Amino acid sequence: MQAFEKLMMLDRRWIFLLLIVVCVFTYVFDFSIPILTEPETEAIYNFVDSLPPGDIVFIAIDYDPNNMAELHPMTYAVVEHCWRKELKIIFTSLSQNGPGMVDQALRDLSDSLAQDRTYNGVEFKGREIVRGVDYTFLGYKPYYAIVILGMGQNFRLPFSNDYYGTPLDSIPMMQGVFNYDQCAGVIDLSGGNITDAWISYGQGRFGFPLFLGLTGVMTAQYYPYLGSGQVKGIMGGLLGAAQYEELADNPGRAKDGMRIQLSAHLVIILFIVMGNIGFFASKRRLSKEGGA
Amino acid sequence: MKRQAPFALVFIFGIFMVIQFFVPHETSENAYEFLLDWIIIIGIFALALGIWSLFKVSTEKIKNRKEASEYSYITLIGLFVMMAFGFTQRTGESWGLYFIWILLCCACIVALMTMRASVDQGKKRMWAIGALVTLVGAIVVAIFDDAWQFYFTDPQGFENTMFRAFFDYVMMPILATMFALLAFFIASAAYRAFRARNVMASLLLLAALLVMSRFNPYLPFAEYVAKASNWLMNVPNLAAQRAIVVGIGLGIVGTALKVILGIERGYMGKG
Amino acid sequence: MKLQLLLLSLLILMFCVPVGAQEDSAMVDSLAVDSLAALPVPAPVTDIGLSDLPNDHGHAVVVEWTPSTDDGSGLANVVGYQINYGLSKDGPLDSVGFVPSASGSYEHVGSKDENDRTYIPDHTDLYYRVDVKTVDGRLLVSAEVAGPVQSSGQWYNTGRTAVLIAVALFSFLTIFYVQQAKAGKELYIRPIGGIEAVDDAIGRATEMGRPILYVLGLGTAADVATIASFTILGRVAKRVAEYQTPIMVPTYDPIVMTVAQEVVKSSYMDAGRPDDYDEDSVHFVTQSQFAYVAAVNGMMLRERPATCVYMGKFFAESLLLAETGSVAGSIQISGTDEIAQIPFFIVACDYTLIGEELYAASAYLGREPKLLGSLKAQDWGKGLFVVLSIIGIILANFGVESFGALFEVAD
Amino acid sequence: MKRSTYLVFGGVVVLFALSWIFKSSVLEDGVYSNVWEAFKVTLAAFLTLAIFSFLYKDNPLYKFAEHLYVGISAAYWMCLAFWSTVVGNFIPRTFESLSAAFKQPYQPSSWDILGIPGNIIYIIPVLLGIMLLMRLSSKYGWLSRWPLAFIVGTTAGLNFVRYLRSDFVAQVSSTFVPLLGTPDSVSVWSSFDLNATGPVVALLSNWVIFIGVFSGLVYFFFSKEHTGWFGRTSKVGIWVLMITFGASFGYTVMGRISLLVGRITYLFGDWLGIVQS
Repeated sequence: MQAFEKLMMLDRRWIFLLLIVVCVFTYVFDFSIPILTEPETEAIYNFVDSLPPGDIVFIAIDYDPNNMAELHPMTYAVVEHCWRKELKIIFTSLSQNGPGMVDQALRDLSDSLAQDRTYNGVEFKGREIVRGVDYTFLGYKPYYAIVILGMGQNFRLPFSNDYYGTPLDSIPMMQGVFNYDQCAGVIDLSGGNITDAWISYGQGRFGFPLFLGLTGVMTAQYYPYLGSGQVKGIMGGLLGAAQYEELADNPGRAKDGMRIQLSAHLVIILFIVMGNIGFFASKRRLSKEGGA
Repeated sequence: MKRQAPFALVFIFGIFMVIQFFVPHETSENAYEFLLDWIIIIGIFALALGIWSLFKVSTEKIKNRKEASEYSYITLIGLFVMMAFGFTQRTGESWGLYFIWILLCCACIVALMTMRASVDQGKKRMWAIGALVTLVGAIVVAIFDDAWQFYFTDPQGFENTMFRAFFDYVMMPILATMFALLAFFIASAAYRAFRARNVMASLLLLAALLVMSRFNPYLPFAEYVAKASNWLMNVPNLAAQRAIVVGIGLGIVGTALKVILGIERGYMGKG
Repeated sequence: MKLQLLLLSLLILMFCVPVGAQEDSAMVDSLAVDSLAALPVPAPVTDIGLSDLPNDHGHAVVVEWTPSTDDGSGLANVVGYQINYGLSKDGPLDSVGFVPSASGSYEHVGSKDENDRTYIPDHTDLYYRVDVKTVDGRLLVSAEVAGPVQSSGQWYNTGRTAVLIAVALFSFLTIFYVQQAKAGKELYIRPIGGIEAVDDAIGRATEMGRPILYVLGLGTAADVATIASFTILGRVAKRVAEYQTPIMVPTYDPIVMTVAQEVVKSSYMDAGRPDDYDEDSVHFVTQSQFAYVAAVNGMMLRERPATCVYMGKFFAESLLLAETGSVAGSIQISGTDEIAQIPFFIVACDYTLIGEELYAASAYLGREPKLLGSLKAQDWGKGLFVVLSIIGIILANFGVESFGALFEVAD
Repeated sequence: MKRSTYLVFGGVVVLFALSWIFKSSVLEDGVYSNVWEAFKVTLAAFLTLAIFSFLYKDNPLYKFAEHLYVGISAAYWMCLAFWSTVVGNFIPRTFESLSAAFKQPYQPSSWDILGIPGNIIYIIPVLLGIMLLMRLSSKYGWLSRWPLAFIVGTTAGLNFVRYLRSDFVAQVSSTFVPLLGTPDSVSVWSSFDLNATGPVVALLSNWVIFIGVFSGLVYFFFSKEHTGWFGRTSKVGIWVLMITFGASFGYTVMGRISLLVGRITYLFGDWLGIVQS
């Protein structure tokens, strides 16, 4: 019986120790955990997966470095998937510090795409990603609502040149591409209000299929748009990113993060359960003693 | 007069701010902006008082040789060095005698503090001389070294790379680590408090467990756990928040009104 | 057949090759521009109406117009409208704003500062013109210049009447119940767990011969939560002075420090022990959130207070403080109006005042009837809230939305 | 200080030196900068470990980091306040000569009182500030209450109306949700879905919100005894509060673990270089 009371009165330093050991262990040693996918994320994956090569996907990278931890893995997973499927991508960044995010992702992803990889049993040859052929980065412009509306008419209205100063008309993949009508859909990865503008000004007026990648705290409040059909799919936080990585069979930072999160959560739950076992056991003993 | 005048001031300015809310005219807006500016300016004087208080408490600790008083030297040195970085600037490529100046100043502070703390008269005199010598040294260096200057002319302020480095490599890591301690404390708090002692504690425990398991793939019905915790965060959470917000709002309003009307005087120690 | 195939593939080649080649792409885009330039001219806007922006400080004008007939229908080539203004009808007009298509109004809000670029003079004639911008980026200058109009500031914001009524009602209720309380009417106040505990906790500290730590949180003197906390500090300090138990009040904000010093000093005087007051018991630490926490945590483990009281505004540090306090073996009483932090205090502290209870506590601790009077007014406020909500819900079920509009407040 | 303290510090200094030397040799590029870079990275890592050591118990290393942090941060905020508020805001509006000395554009006021420029009004807060400093004198200490009264009065007035608006008037209309049925509730049972999107769940959620708000407010009633139906409602209220407190606690855990991962990444990636981040 003494053991149960010990379970209840454990020195908190044991918890600290176990937590740090588990976190460091799961951080340093790579192993995979199953990620349960949800239909909201599957919708985005299936959308990208079902497109024929050569189709254009519009990806808006509307987040700042402070939301990087959650949203950057989504960018990596989605863009890699698109390019492996030989889709073309138009990027914009309507958040002020967003272009830096796009730059970094493009550099890393070009390296990754150069290698041969196998995803979901399908072998993909490495290839070179060419600016202007595989993607166009339009860059940043202030007043996102007006930019979103303007792009609905013609991308050339807000962005006559791309981020690197090339006129859109001289970019090969932009030939005959005027507005959202020529894109298969829009994926907005955002950590703020820009999402609302994409829903009301973008999807609301131009009717393109809209998919969202959001930070964990934002996710809950956008679920109603799924029900109303305005949004076709949502990735929520690190969890959503991990789900996409799972679906695309491309484990990356999000799955790493989730591995640590899961084991840390399990440690905490384990201690809660232990505390309660100790609590009930000692209560029973006390009531027995009281009865006797 | 001494007692009543402040409460009259509270009343006048309180009522003024209430009326101002309903008057959109330029004059009222200007007055509003002025008052908010004033608070900030008074805050500067208060900050001086604050730094004085920190300084005084630290020196008192050293003087009274309280437990861990030696560490107060570190506070004072950190305080001074960072302040020095905030008010000086390198003029050329090299730092010149800048760091020697910093060291001399630190030595001066240490000498002054130790002088205050020492009981023995002879030792006191010795430390006083030490402080004087280092002070003179620091002044000489400050006058004759051209590699850096006190800059009361540069509006940009934080041009000093040392200021930046201290911020990035001392303040930020400590801040981030203090914040990261929360990961441990949230675990120990959960262990300690989440016991099903009664209905309320059980509800707290169950809700927390449910939400914490929302992405656990090993759980049966994992899909429904995720959905249920989403719903929990969306619906009952909204209801509770609204009830609390309305309560807090009324509490703030009630307290503010009592303060304006002079019913509540506890904040001036008159309860 | 073979010849035909060959011809066809030749034809396809002819079309494909230029697209890939660099120099020929220019041809393609000139084609695109030509086709855009060929778009016909959309109709201009009509019926430009100008008025002073109501309920503001002046320096602002509302421009309204009927959108072009080619906006969304007809030629459907309007992308937006550019609004221009000037001080004379014939003089040059400056562009002040752009709105996307399908909108029919624009609020031209300028600065009230003369030196500002966007300054709009009050009580001066202003003229406006609305130009149409087309899909291909052309700006079609409209012939119609509307005006004059004058902007001016108002002395009452009609959009805030709902708040004015609430202010009047609440002030009346508070004064009414305070008067009743003064007249000696008994007011029932339900017990609040955390507050009852304060006295016991002070007694415990005295028995153990250990100090009491009072943390005012990260609020400034501008936060009402901090003001409420000052009141509680006053009561605690008075009790502490009577028991001659040491109190420690590390502060985060220098103004809060000065007020807290005043509060504690007065409490010691009221308790008849002005000589026991130590100015340094209330001291400033630093204005950096986590440095403050680091220092307070260190203080807890070194001084081992018997009781820790956390009242006021708290942020991420709430759990850091409360867990360290529990390591130090202190009884902990907390109260905050920061909703996100209440769960952590609930979990880690012995007693927690939830939201409004913090404000009630300051009245409750004193047991002064006139302070309790305002609690009654607060309860009426909550009752009113419930009644209005039920009316609104019933009306919402019948599809009546206008009731909700009564509670909308202008910015 | 105890002998063990000196030993601890000595050991840490040796370790620090070793780490510094090692790190400088690993880093490339110019000679001067990599020694300095290595110093900064090592310092940050040791301060990180010093703070973590608090988890075991209060110790000399933690005390060192804590006191250093307090001093530096106090000075940091002071410098920030001086340069941004005094130099950036106050001086340009008041003294032409001083703003020239600080190379700030002088901003004269656009209006005047009887020929005196409006900027003169900034004398008042300075006077109030000086009155605040009077608290250091025992004789005129009472004067320091005036500026405090000014601040408390102004902010109380400010908060009174603003909270009445945002936390009361504006909240009323947000509870106006239909409880009997949404207009499109024809296919009520066909799309039962827990995501709070199906009509049934939407309606159920509306009920939960209504009951939650109502019973929560009842819990906060102070002037009525919580007995009978009132007591039962208030009990429901506190239950709803507890459920949501538990849920938000559980929800926050993830973010806090991320912070820890951030520090682990720093220690193992940036400092030790064991794991590539």
